[in-house]
Amino acid sequence: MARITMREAISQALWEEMEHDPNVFIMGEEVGLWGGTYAVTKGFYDHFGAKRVRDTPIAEAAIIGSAIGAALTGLRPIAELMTINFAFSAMDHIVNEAAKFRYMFGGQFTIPMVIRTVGGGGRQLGATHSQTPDAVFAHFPGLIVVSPGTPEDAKGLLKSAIRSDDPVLFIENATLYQVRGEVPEGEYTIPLGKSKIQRPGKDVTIVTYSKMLEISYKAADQLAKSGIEAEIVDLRSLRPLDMQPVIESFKKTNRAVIVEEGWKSYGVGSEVATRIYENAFDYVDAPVKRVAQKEVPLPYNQQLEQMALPQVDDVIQAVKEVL
Amino acid sequence: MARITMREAISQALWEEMEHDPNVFIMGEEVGLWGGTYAVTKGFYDHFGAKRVRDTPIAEAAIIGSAIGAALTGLRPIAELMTINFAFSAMDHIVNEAAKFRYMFGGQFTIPMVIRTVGGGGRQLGATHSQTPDAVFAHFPGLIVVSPGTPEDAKGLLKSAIRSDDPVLFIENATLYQVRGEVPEGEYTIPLGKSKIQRPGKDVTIVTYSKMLEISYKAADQLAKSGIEAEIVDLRSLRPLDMQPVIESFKKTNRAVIVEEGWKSYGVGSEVATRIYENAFDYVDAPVKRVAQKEVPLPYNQQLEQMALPQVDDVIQAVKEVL
Amino acid sequence: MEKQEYLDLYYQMVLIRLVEERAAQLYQQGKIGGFLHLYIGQEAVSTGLISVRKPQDRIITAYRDHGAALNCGIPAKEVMAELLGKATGCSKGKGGSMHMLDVEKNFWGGHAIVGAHLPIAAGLALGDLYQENDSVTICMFGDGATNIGYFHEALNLSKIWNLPILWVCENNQYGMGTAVEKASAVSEIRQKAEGYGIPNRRVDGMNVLEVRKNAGEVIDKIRSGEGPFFLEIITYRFRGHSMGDPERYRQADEIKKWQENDPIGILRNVLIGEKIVTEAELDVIDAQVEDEVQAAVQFAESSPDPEPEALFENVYAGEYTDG
Amino acid sequence: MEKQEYLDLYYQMVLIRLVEERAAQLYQQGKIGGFLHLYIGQEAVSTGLISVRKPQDRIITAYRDHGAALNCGIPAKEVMAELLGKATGCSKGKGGSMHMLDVEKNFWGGHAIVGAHLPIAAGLALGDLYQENDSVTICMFGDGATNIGYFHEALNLSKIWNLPILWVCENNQYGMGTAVEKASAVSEIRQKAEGYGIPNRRVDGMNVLEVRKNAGEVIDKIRSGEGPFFLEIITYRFRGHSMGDPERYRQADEIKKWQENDPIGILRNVLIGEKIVTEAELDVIDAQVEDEVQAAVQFAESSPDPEPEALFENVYAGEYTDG
Ligand SMILES: Cc1ncc(C[n+]2csc(CCOP(=O)(O)OP(=O)(O)O)c2C)c(N)n1
Ligand SMILES: Cc1ncc(C[n+]2csc(CCOP(=O)(O)OP(=O)(O)O)c2C)c(N)n1
Ligand SMILES: [Mg+2]
Ligand SMILES: [Mg+2]
Repeated sequence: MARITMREAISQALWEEMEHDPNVFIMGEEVGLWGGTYAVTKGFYDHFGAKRVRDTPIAEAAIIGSAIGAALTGLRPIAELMTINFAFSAMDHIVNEAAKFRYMFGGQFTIPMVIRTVGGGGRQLGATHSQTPDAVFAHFPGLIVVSPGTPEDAKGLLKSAIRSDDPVLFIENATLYQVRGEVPEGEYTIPLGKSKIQRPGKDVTIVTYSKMLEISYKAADQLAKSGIEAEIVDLRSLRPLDMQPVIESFKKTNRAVIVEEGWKSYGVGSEVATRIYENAFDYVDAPVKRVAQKEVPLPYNQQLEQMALPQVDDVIQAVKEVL
Repeated sequence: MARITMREAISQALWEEMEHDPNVFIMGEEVGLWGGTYAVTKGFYDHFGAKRVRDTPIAEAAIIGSAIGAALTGLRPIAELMTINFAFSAMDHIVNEAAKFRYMFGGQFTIPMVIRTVGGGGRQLGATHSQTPDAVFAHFPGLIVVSPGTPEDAKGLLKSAIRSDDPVLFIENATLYQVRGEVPEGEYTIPLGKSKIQRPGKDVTIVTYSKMLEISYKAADQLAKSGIEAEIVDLRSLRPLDMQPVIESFKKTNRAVIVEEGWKSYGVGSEVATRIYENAFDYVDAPVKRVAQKEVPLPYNQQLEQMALPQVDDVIQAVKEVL
Repeated sequence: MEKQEYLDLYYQMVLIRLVEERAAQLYQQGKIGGFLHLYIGQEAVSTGLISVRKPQDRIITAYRDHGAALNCGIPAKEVMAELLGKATGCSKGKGGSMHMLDVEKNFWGGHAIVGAHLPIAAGLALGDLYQENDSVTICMFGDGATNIGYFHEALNLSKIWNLPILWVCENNQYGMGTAVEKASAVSEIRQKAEGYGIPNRRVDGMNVLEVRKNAGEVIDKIRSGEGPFFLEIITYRFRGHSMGDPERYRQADEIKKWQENDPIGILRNVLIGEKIVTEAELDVIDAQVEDEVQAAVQFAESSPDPEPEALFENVYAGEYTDG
Repeated sequence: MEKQEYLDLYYQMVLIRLVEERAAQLYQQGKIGGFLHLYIGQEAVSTGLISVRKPQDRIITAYRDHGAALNCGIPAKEVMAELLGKATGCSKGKGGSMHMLDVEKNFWGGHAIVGAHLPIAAGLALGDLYQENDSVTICMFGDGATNIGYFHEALNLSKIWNLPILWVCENNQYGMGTAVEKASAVSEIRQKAEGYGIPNRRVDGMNVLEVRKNAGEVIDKIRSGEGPFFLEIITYRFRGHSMGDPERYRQADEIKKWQENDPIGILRNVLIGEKIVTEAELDVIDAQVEDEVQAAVQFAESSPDPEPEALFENVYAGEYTDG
C-alpha cells in the first residue's frame, strides 16, 4: 500500500485508464496546458497530447453535449466541469440527454462517459461557487452519481466509472485533494453503486460520503473517547443508492445520524432516512438525525460560512441525541 | 363562488394583476400572438399589447436572466418557461442567480419575479417532455416553489406570487388545466408557503400536491366506501415547506402516505416522510409510505407510461398497507 | 444523375408526404399520442441532403424527424410503429414521434429539446475526427433553434476544432408562432455563421435538386478536411407547428402561396418537363407508396405494445441494485 | 475635457492599482479568502467607460470587479472591507471579491458565473426600456465569456428588442490559460457582433482617453435610441488569472511587452507631455491614494465581522416558516 493524496489517486486513475484504452480522452476547461485547475491532470497534456487532453472553451453545455456525441461514436470521454456549480450551465445535457438517451431510444447504444467535477464549500468562494447539490443530480434515473471520500475509493471508483458503459457523474471535493490515504499498489477497481463500512462500530450508525466522511471520522474518534463506537457507512454512490450496509448496520445499532455537506431539505439525508424507516422500521430506537448545511446560500465571510457548514461538533451532538 | 377551470383561474390571476399593477408584465415563448401554448394567456396580447405580453426567442437562459434584470429595476416580470423540462436550459439563472442574489449581495434589493411553468407526465410526450422534477428546485434556499392543485389555490397563490418580493417558481400541471373547481368571486389572495387540509379525515393522512391531489381525492373517495376516512393535506408549496398541518393531521391519524408524481428517490416524499419522523416520532404507528413515479425516464408508449405514473390504486394499496 | 436516382428522390418525398398524412389521421383517431410535428412541405430538405450522404455519414435532427428517419432508410413500418408506440418501432415504442433513432442506419435522432442536439452533433463529429475516419455529420435544426445558446456553443466548437460537420438550418420562417424576424437579430440566418467564420450558403429548399447539388458540393469539402460548413435552407411547413396549432400567426394566403410551391410538384414538373421520366412512371411510384404506407399502418396497428418488463429495461447498460 | 477630469481619470486608475496591490498582499497574508482576480493592467477599461456614464446608467461586470466597483464610486474602504468579509463591506461581507454590488451607485455586480450576467444586463436594459427612461446599461465581460451560450442569447435579445445597452468585451487575450484563438472561432471578437447585426468597434484599452472617447460617442448613440452597441477593448492583465495561477500559458516577454504599455504610465505621459498637468500634481494624487488605501485597509481590518444572525438574513425578502 502506498500513502498518497486524493489528487494523486484521481490522477493515477485517469493516467492508467488513458494508457489502457486509446478511446479514453479528457476534455474540459483548462485540463490541458494549464494542467487542470486543481492540478489533477498536471503532466497529461505533455504526455498524451492535445488530442487526448482537449482544452475547451468556456461552454459547459457544449462540453457535456459533445462528450455525449463522442460517446455515441464509441469513445470514452471524460468531460470535466471545473466545478459542480457550473454543471447547472450544462444541466439540460446532463439530465435530459445523457441520463435519458439509452432508455428513450430503446437501448440501441451505450453512453460510456464520465463527467468529472468538484463540489463542496468551505473555501470562501461565495454562494455561486460553493455548492454541494449532489442530491439534485441523484434524482434522475439514468445517471450514476459517485462521490468518493478516500483516495483508495476515488481511484478504484473512477477507474470503474471510466470503464462503465453508463454516464457517470463523478463528484470530487476540493478540500479533500490534499488528504492522504492508503491505496493498493497496482491495478484495482471498485464496483460502482456499493456502500462501504469505513469504520466498524456498534453503538450508532453514521451514514455519510465525500468530505463529510472526514468530519464523521473525527466525530467518531472523539466519541470513542467517551466509549461510543460509531459505525461509519460511506455511501460512495448516491445513485444507485446501496442501502444494504446501512440497513445491516442500523439493525445492529438501532440509531443513525446522516451527515451530508449539502442543504438538508430535499437532500441526501432525507432519502437515506426514509429508506431506513422503510426497511428497518422495527429496529428504530430513536428518530434518525440529519446533519447538513444550513438552508442559506453559502456566504463569503469565513465565520458565517463555517456556521453554515456541518461541523464535527454537530455530528457529535446529533449522535448524542439519538443515543 | 364560480365553477371555473384551472386554466381560467390562472388566467384570471394574471389578468387581474396585470390590470392592478402596470409594473407586472409577461414574457416567454408564444405567450403573446399565439396566446400561450396552453392558451392561458389567450386574449392578453390584444388587450395589454406587445410591451406587456412579450414574446421571446427560444432562449430559456435569456428569458430567466432578463426577467431577473428587469426585476432588479423594480418591475414584476412573470417569465414563462413553456414546460419545466426546459427549465434545465435556464437552470443556472434559476438556482445560481435568482435564488442567491438577494442574499449574496447583502440584501440590497428584492427580486420580485415569478417563473410560471408546467410540469407533469401522462400525455405521452416522452422522456424529455414529461418530468416532475419539483424537488430539484425546492432544494435551493432563496427560491420559493409553489405548485397548486385546485383552481382556487392556483388563482390565490399566483396572485400572491406576483405580489411577492421573492423569486417564485410556480409549477402548473398540464393535465389539470381542464379541471374545474369553485373559486371565490372577487379579489382574494392566498399566502405562499402554507399547506392546507383539502379533505378532512381521521384514519390516515395523505400528503400530496398538484396533480396528485386529484388522484388522492379519488383514492379517498374509494376508501371512504370501505369506511376509511383519509385526511388529505395539500402542500401547495414545496419551499417553504409548511409541515404544521401535516404533523397535526398525523398526530391524529398516526399513519401517512405521501403521493407525488415525480421520481421517488430524492423526491418530495422523502423530505416529508423524514420530517414526519423528526416531528412526530412518538405518533408513528406504521412506516410512512411513499407513492411516486417509477425510477425510469417516462416512456412514450401509453401503457408503459401509465405503469410508471402513480395511480389511484397505488394510493389505495399504500393506505391499506399503513393501516 | 441516373434516372433511378431521380425516381428515388421522388419516391422518398412521396413516401414522407403520405406517411405524414396518414400519421395526421391516426393522430386524429387518437392512435398516436403526444406531440406530432409533420414534415409536410419540407420534404425536399432532408431528402436532398440525405440523398448524397455516404453510409458512414451521421444524420441528426430535431423532433420534426419522420422525414429524416425515412430518408435514412428506417422502414415506414418501423416509423409508423414508433408513432403508435409499439415494440416494433425503431425506438421500441419508448421514443415516439419526437425521438426516433436507428444506430444501424446511422440516424442519431430525433431530439425534442430545441437546439440541444447541436452540441451532441459536434460530439459525433469530434468522435469521427478522433478516430480519423472520413465520416461527415449532418445536423439539421430549425430557424428558431438558432437563438438558443446551444447553437452558439456548438458552432464555435465546430470551427475551433475544424470538425467534419454540416450545419443545416431548415428555415421554415417560423419557430412555432414566432416569425424569424421577431426572434432572430438577423433574418438571413446564414449571416450567423459569419460570426464564427464558417463558410455558408443559402439554398432554395423547395427544390430537392438544388438541395442535393449544394449538399453534395459542401459535403465533399467537409470530407476533404475543410471543416464545418453552414447551409441555410429556405422552406415552409404547410401544416401547423404540431397538431392543434391555432395558427394565429400566419395568413391563409401566405400558406397558399407556398403550397403552390409544393416540393413534390416541383420535382414532378422537372422530371416530366425535362422528359427524364414519364407521368405514368411517377404514378406507379405513387401507387407503390400508397401500398407501402398502407402496409406500414397495418403492421403498426397489429404490432404488440412493449412487454411490461420493458418499462425497466435500458435505464442503464450495467446491472446495479438500488434499494 | 477639463483638467479636473484628467486628474480624476488618473486618480481612479492609481486607486484601482493600489487597492489591487494591497489586496494581493492581504491575500498572501491569509486575510482575504476565496478567489481574488486582480484588475491590474486593465484599469483604463473600466475607468474610461465609467467616466462617461451618467448616474442613471447601470454598470454590471464579471468577477474581476474591483475596478468597476471603485469607478462607480464605492469607497475603497467598503471594497476593502468586502474583500475581508466584513459587515461594513459593500455586500455586507457575504459576497467577497467576486460579488460586489451597490444599488445606490447603480453598480449591479460582480458576477462569478462566466457570461451569466449578460442576460441579466439585457434585463436591466429591458427594465429601462419598459419604464421609458433614458438609462443605458454598460455590461462588461471577458473574451472567454463570448463562447458561452449566455452571450449569444443576450446579444440576440438586445438586438431584437433594441435595448439601450453597451456590450463591452474586455479582451485581455486569455480566459484563464486559454488564448483567444484557441477558444473562439474568431479572434477579432468584434466580429461576433456582426452575427447579430450589432454595430461595433475595436478600441485600444491601454489608453484611457481612447476608451473614454469611444465610450462617450457610442453611449450617446445608445441613449438616443439606436439600440445596442458592441465594444471590443484590447487589454491585458499583468498578473495571473487569480492568485495562484501557475502561468504556464504565456511567456515572460509577452507580459513584459504589455507591461511597458502600462495604462497608468501612458496617461501620465500624455498628461505631462501635453502639459495638462505637472508631474508634481500627479505625485500629490499618488500620495493621496496611498493614504486613502492605507485608511481603507485600516478601516477594513478594524471592521467587525457580520453578526451571527446575518447568516439567516436576506435569504428571502418575505417572512415564511419552513418546518
Ligand atoms: C429548449 C426548448 N424550448 C422550447 C421548446 C418548445 N418548442 C418545441 S418546438 C419549438 C419551435 C422550434 O422552432 P424551429 O427551431 O424553427 O423548428 P420548426 O418547428 O420550425 O421545425 C419550441 C419553442 C423546446 N422543445 N425546447
Ligand atoms: C460558467 C463558468 N464556467 C467556468 C468558470 C470558471 N472560470 C472563472 S473565470 C474563467 C475565465 C474567464 O475568462 P474571461 O471571460 O476572458 O475573463 P478574464 O478572467 O480574462 O477577465 C473561468 C473559466 C466560471 N466561473 N463559470
Ligand atoms: Mg422553424
Ligand atoms: Mg480574458
